Amino acid sequence: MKTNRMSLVLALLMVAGMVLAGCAQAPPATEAPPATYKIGFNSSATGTYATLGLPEAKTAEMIQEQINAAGGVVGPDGKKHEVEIIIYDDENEADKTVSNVTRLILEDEVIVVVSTTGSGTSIAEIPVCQENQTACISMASAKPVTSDSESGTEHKWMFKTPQTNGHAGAWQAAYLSAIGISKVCILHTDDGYGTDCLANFKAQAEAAGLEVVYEAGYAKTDTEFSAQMAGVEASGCEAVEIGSTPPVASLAAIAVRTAMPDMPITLGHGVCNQPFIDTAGAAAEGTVFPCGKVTVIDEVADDDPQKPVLEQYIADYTEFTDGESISTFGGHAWDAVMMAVEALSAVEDGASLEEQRAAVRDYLETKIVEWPGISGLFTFSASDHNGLGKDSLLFVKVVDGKGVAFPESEW
Amino acid sequence: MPRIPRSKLARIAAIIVLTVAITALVIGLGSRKNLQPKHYVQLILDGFRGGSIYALMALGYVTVYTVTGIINFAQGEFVMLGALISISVYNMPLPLPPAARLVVAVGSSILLTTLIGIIVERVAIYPARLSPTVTLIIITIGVTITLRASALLIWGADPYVLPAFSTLVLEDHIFRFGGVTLQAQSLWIWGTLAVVLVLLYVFLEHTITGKALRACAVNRRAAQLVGINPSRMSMLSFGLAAALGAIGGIVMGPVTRPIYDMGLMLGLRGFVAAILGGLVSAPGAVVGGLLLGVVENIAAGVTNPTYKSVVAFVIMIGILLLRPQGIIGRGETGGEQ
Amino acid sequence: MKNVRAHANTIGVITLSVVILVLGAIDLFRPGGLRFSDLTGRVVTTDTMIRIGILTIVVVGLNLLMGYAGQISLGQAGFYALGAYASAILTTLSTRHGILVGVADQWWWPWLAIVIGMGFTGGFAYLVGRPIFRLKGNYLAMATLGMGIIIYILAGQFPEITGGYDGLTGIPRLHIGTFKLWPMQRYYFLVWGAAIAVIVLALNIVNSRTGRAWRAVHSSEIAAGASGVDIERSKLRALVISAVFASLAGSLYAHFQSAVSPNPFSFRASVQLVVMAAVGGLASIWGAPFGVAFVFVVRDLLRSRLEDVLHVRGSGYELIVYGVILVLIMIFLPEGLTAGGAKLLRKRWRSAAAGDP
Amino acid sequence: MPAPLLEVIKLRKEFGGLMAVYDVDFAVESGEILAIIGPNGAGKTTVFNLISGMLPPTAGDIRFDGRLLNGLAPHAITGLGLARTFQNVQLFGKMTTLENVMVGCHSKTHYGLFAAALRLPSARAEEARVREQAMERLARVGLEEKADENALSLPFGQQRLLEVARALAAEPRLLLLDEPGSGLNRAEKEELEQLVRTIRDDGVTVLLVEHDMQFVMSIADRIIVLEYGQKIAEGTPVQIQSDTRVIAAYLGEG
Repeated sequence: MKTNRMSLVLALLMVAGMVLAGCAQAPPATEAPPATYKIGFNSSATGTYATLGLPEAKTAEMIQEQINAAGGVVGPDGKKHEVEIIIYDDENEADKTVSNVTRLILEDEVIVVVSTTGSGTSIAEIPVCQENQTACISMASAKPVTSDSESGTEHKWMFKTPQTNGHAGAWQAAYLSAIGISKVCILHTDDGYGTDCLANFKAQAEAAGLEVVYEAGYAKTDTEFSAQMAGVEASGCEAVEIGSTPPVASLAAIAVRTAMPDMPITLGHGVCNQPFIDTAGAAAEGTVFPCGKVTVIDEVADDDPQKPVLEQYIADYTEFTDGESISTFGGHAWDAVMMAVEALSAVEDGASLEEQRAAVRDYLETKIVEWPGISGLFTFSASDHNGLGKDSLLFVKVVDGKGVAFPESEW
Repeated sequence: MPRIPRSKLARIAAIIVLTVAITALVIGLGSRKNLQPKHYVQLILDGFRGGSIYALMALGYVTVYTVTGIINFAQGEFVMLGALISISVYNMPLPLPPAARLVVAVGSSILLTTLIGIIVERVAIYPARLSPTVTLIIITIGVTITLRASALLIWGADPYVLPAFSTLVLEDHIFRFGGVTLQAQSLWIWGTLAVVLVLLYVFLEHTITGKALRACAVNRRAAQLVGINPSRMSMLSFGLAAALGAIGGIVMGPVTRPIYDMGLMLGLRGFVAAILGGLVSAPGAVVGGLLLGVVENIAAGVTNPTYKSVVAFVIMIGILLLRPQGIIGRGETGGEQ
Repeated sequence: MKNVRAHANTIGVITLSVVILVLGAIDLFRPGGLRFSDLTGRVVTTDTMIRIGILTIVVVGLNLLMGYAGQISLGQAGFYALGAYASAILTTLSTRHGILVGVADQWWWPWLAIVIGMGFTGGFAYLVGRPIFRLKGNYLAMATLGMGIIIYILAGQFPEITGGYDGLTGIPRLHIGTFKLWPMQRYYFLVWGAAIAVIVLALNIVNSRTGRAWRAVHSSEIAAGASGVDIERSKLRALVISAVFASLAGSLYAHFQSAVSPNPFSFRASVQLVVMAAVGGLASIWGAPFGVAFVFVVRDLLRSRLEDVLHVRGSGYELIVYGVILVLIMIFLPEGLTAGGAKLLRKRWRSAAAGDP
Repeated sequence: MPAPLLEVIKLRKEFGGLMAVYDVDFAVESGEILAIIGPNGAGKTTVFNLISGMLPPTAGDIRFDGRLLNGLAPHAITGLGLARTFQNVQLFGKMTTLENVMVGCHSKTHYGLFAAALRLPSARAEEARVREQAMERLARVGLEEKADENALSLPFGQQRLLEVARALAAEPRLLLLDEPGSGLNRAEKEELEQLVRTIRDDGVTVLLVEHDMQFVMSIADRIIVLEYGQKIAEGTPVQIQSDTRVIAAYLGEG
């Protein structure tokens, strides 16, 4: 009983302590120079999607440095405004995603948000962006991130930069029907991205007249695939489509190659980076997948409008991270942040935060046309907040451990 | 002829009927997916491979539980540490041929992980040995979080790989017979399990410390009375569990891509295997591990592969409720110490 | 003697309510442009306070189950998930499946859904509890762990019902008539109102016949049985109450996040709930809000401070410190931070007092 | 002759081949103090555990006030008015002396969880009554000043008295005392004897197990002697003292 009373006193002390700690900080002095534009950035730099989220965060830091070096961005008032990119990490946890985005919008009062890596977590942030009327550019590819499944229309405030799994599915279906395959199996990860791959690959395959005879999922942390392999073999399919990101995508490819050495394997664009090939080793040989141009730069035609942007990004990123391998996910982040920075030019200095956010949203929806980015030529519109077509991806085949262009002519 | 009491007879009959029913169900489901016999063989073979890793971990759980009465949640992390340390040592620029480097890597990894296991026991487990079960479980969870976070900082979030032992290259030698594939590494895994069992048997049966450890397992207080120091035994049990975990991690290095957070699900599966074996007997742990690997794989093969971990946990709850002493053992129902 | 404790508890409830009201009012009316987060050095925002309130409800349930009745549960996030999914599924029935369209769009339907969720989760806990409570100690912990993980995995399947891995979105905000309990500043009062109500209920139960029966079962089941306590029913009652509280919290979470996916209900979540209960003090209802606050504040503080100090990718270091703190608390302050801390303080005051000439 | 309060018919308990209790019959008349004595290992405590429902009998019937107790859980048996104490004291550690006795009242209180959660007047009234009754039970065993102290901080003798108080709190008609005298000094034993007599005078029948002959002889109305799980004698203290088989059993010549 006595402990009870004592614990009350201690408890109240803790609350008071928390409160006083805050007041001790002096309120920020109002500064005279032109307002700083704030961009919110949130990715899964750690946790299960770290291999995707870390390069994204590093790209954001790189752009921050570049802008600081240039002294800021010229606003509509002709003056240079400093740009602050506030970076958070949500560890691929839906709770943290919502907390981070809420904090960015309400506490840090950013004008635009770039968030987040995973499909499931990006879907969780939709209500926060919509209700607080702030544009959120996601780096995840699942369809529900920008389109409302019931009404089929695009969420007003949601955009995304990666190519969709529909595009990836279209490429795989076109290739498989071209080489005379009729029965297909689909393997996928048991998460937001994997299930979206399954839905889109299946739709595109059936649209191209292929029959999906077997589907099977696995967990991101799985290392044993014999159950899936037994199903694939027994189903008699002639090719396997894999909808996963590394490292599990590589393990799945190895399992297929071990069980059925000459089974053709196609994958989604989620494997479009060196770690996939390194981890899969020999099993990657001969596999084909659509790929963002940034990881197969020397296969990109010189007259391609994206070429200069791609080469600049590769040079900057390699120098900034002293030689880390280029990843298509870093490219998605670059597109999102650079679009946001460009949209800042539409921000009136005196306007209220709400007006500034609306201006950025409208700029994104209307002014981003044939916009050369890393992931492709973006053309946003009221009915398409992804702005990319099938041609934003390049079909690639792994030859001697390297992704080589594999255009339709060579099929 | 000794008359078998009616209840025992009934139980044997029930078990027979149950197994026949299950096999019929499995064949039925399998045929819907037109699985050929060779697929079942493949499922069983791969089940044994996975099961051997579960068995090694189950041995770790049993060693710690019998001597200290603690369920060591961090057992899965010892597997991760074993795998990642061996890979780091192997990739060190030592002036040795690959084979020698692999041996050095394996040796140093087992030593280092055992050391970590002992440090964990000295720093976190022993000081709280008299605490209630809840506190001890939370402490082992705290250890798990710390080990996993340190691994994230040291090795980052990317997967690593250890070359296959027989080819010392990424691609392993694969045996194919009658549509069934068998990786050479699987043979290394089964071989290692056999060697570990023999060494463990020799250690437990024929060395003084081994006997002391077993005495502790049977009755801690009695062991104390005859002068066995429980503190040393507790330390030894954690060291041994860490070594067993490390060995499991090393041999599965080439087959799976070790990564900093592989410990959680593996640890849970190892525990289910230990429960299957009754959590008190070493042979029980090995049989439990192999059985879990096969049953889990076949169930996944005939139903939907994503239900693999559901199957493992359904088996665990089933065993806990119906036969807490496991299929083989005669342990108690895990009451408060 | 007894009414002194009841007296202390009523003061506690009043002071906590006043503190919550004041903090909420500051955030709602923003006197002089002051934002709630400025009060706490930008570490604790309204969003964090609401999450602390929601998890406090779950942890109070855990206190009853683990601290008083002495039954371990490593699957509490499973009940938390059932509540969240019950609310998510029932409130999106009309939009996703066109069922009960007339009814499902009424303002009172989500509230009914919350009650249905609590009923369902309570019933589920009863059915699960009957067989599971034949187990004790480590085995009980493992069985509850298995249950929690099975719920998590199944939540990821059946896209038609649970929305699969992307989960369900479009969960409406709560209304009372036409008064919308949103934005966050308003929802804050609903959540903390529920949290304080749950604390009051828990305190009453603990000081009642049922609470005594739990503590009796916890210290000696044989003696409790001999004293006329139905041990099985007593444990089941603790599990059902903790499940109902967790379900309420799950529903409040669903309407706060407006989207629900399996991700936040994994085994990691169950572990964190147990840690919050243990840090606050397993057998101290007052420990619940502080155990939860401690874990949230420490993780956020560590992440931001570590990033500034070591400007390194935060979460690795932060998790290590978090893990070590957890182990230290369990070794040196087993009854948790508030109760343990209070005991330490009292000892120091007593020794200081004794020390005077 | 009114029907006996407790009837034990052909009671048998087998532990894996060992016959701990073998065909024991006896009855307890209402209002008497019956003692069961016998050397260690004679099955005294096993009989207690069978009657109080701790152990399921292998064979035989136990009837209390005409009702069959076989298969009932301990708490149900206590609810019928048959309370017990333990050979090695089983108190509730983290609770005060008063709270220990209040738990004893559990079977006699009925306010539900709903009433408790909302502290409805009915709950508060019944709670007050329980507190009062418990204090009164404590006073009966002379421990009312120790009401607030932690149960385990009491000296051993008082812990035994506390357990009796807790058993009485269930308002039993039959009180089972399992070796109440063990560990008590001379003065404490006399005090206990007084207490048992007052309990009996309040209309509570007492069945006690004891191996201290001297204590049993002075307190018991009737005595039953067990050896190796079998009843070897029954009668008044005087008869038992002169029974050759009993003497042989105790002095070990048998």
